[in-house]
Amino acid sequence: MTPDADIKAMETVAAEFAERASGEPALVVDVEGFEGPLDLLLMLARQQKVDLSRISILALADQYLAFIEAARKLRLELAADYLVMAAWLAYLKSRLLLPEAAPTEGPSAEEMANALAWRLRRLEAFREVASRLMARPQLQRDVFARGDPEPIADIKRPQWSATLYDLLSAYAAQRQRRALAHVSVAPRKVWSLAEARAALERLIGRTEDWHELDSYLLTYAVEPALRPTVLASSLAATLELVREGAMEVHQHSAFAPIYVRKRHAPAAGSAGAGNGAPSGID
Amino acid sequence: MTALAERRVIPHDELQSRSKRKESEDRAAASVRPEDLRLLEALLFAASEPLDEKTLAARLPPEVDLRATLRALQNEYASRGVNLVRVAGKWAFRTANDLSWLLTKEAVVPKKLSRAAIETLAVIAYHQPVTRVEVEEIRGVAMSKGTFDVLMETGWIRPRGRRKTPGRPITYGTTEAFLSHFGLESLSDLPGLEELQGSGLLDGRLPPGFTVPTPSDDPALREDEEPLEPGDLDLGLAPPPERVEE
Amino acid sequence: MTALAERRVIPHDELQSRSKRKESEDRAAASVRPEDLRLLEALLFAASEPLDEKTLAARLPPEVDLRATLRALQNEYASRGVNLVRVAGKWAFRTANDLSWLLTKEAVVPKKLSRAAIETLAVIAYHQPVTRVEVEEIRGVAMSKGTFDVLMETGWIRPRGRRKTPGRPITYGTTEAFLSHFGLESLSDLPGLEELQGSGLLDGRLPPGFTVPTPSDDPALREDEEPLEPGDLDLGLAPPPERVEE
Repeated sequence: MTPDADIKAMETVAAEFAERASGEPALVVDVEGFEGPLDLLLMLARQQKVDLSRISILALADQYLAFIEAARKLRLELAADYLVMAAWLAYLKSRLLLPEAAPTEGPSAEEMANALAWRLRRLEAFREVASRLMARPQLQRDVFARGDPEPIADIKRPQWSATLYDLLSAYAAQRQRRALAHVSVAPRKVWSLAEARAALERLIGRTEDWHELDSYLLTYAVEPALRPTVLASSLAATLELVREGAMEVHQHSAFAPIYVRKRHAPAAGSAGAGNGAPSGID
Repeated sequence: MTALAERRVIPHDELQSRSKRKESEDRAAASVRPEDLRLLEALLFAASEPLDEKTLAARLPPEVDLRATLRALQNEYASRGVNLVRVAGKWAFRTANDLSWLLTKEAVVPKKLSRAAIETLAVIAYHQPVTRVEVEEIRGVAMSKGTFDVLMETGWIRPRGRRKTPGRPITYGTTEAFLSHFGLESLSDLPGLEELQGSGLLDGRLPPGFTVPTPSDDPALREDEEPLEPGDLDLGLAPPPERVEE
Repeated sequence: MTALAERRVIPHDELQSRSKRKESEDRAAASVRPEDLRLLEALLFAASEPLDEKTLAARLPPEVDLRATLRALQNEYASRGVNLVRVAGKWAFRTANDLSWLLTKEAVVPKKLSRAAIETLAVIAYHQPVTRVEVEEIRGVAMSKGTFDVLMETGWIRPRGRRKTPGRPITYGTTEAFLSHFGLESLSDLPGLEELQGSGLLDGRLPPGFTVPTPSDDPALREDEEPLEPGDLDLGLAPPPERVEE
């Protein structure tokens, strides 16, 4: 496919996407009706019309990024997860295209691509069994129990029925109602990097190195006007995590990129290198 | 169960053997297609109420000889544990008369608590000891007498004392029956704020200062409570409505 | 129809004639008393919920050979419009699979499950016990509270324990109502389970020791699970044991 044709195709997909989502009341395309970035990737992968185990992740990343561009052109508001995935695919693409300089810590680009393909296969497998399950004869839809049962004696039932779940949800619901009646929470505009990372972790699993990725996340997932705020608040959050020993951070010189990564448990063995790096910034 | 016998259109010997039944089946089979018996059987089994012939005819394929099929089915089931009977001109499967002993004991009919009742109960459980006015404050709505009576009837709440404030309002708490119904070992097993949020029952966006009390049903009165008078004590069992309101 | 055949203990020809049915009846009758068949028939017909063998045995005279009688009854009904099936290890009469077209009027139009809910249900069913985070990891999306609530409301999933990992997340599994709804005798009858296991997509990703290749709704906890505390227990759907039977 020529790049132009590719963009065209993606615009079609994006339009279709918008249509599928148009039944949704919210501005956000995701959540109830649509099934997230992996779902979208699966849909794109099927367009390659090859076995999922032989899918080209590079081509898939291109398609996905083209889709995001097309969606932006259509001013389609995408849920944050889609943008996080875009950031990650852009990162993965850059690593796939450049020869790996030296064996780095953590998974290689190829391993990451394979992991993604594996996840897509797994999602598809669950889809398949889900539809087979739903195709089974279902009670009171396909097969029926006695419609007018006669009471049987030794089944004891309490006179008043209410489950603990009823009780707790009733409690929570009314407290919540009253609480929100007093305070209205404005929809949040700031999306922190920590949230982006949490979303990414859900999407692609744990990642060893965040530092490079963050710049992609900023580009894709964050409103341009908010970038400085987000960067600042996320740095603050990071320092807190460092203090708690959950993260490591270092910077080679003033204004140089800040390197951040998860602190390994001592047993993991790979903590040594990280500990050696000076962790003082500020 | 004698009423049931009267309802039967075709009398038959209750103790007719299985082999006799087969003979009658054979007779019926002459004019009735086995597949039609299956359809009729399934329809009557799944129906939530007795069906009249008009309804049955409308649901079955047009070529079915309904009368003959009904009769054949009735014959087939005549000697069984379940009979096909005619009730007020409509058809239904019913347990055979002589087996009513199998199903004799009355099953208790479950009643579902109203939403208002369960909400009130929840507030009492978490905030006890709590007065009626306090419940209303927390819930933001007045409590109806009906709701309250129902809760007393469940035996899950009880008056436990009086608050030492003007008007000396009665304080309420939960009972042991409450714990055992909801499978709680003690009241402190009720989930707190974090647990409620963790389970998604409360969402994360709560105003600062929002708390969920740590409930206790310790029967010992609190400092701001005084004991009920002997006259109040029966309130829990049979609350004269006008006194509960006070 | 293949699904139906799987559920039957004794395979049989769907189009078996009525006379053939009588033959098998005769064979069964050798070891089974007709009166016992009547009793069992009446008991199972009267209930809409599946009954377990213990409950049945308790209701029947002690000398009844329950297994043999059940099998004979299942045989008798195999070719009829109503079948005796085994779901979730219990016994129930259900209309025959091939007659759903006839019974559309009886169908309770269920709340249509969203795709998210269906997929989540499948992940829980095939991968249980499974935590919420694991479900999200497989599906690549956060589980919305709505989806989760809808599934809890169906009564098909339940919290079953806590995983012995940091944060002690709650593990989820399916219920008996799930098996009963989908007409499954046990989880090993889940369609496509073997292929899914063979594909290796069920293992991996989880730290060693936490792989769960075979789904199990055995209420006994796994090694990596610990019990819910009383407070959590009913958080989900929570039928106290005696209510499960209703």
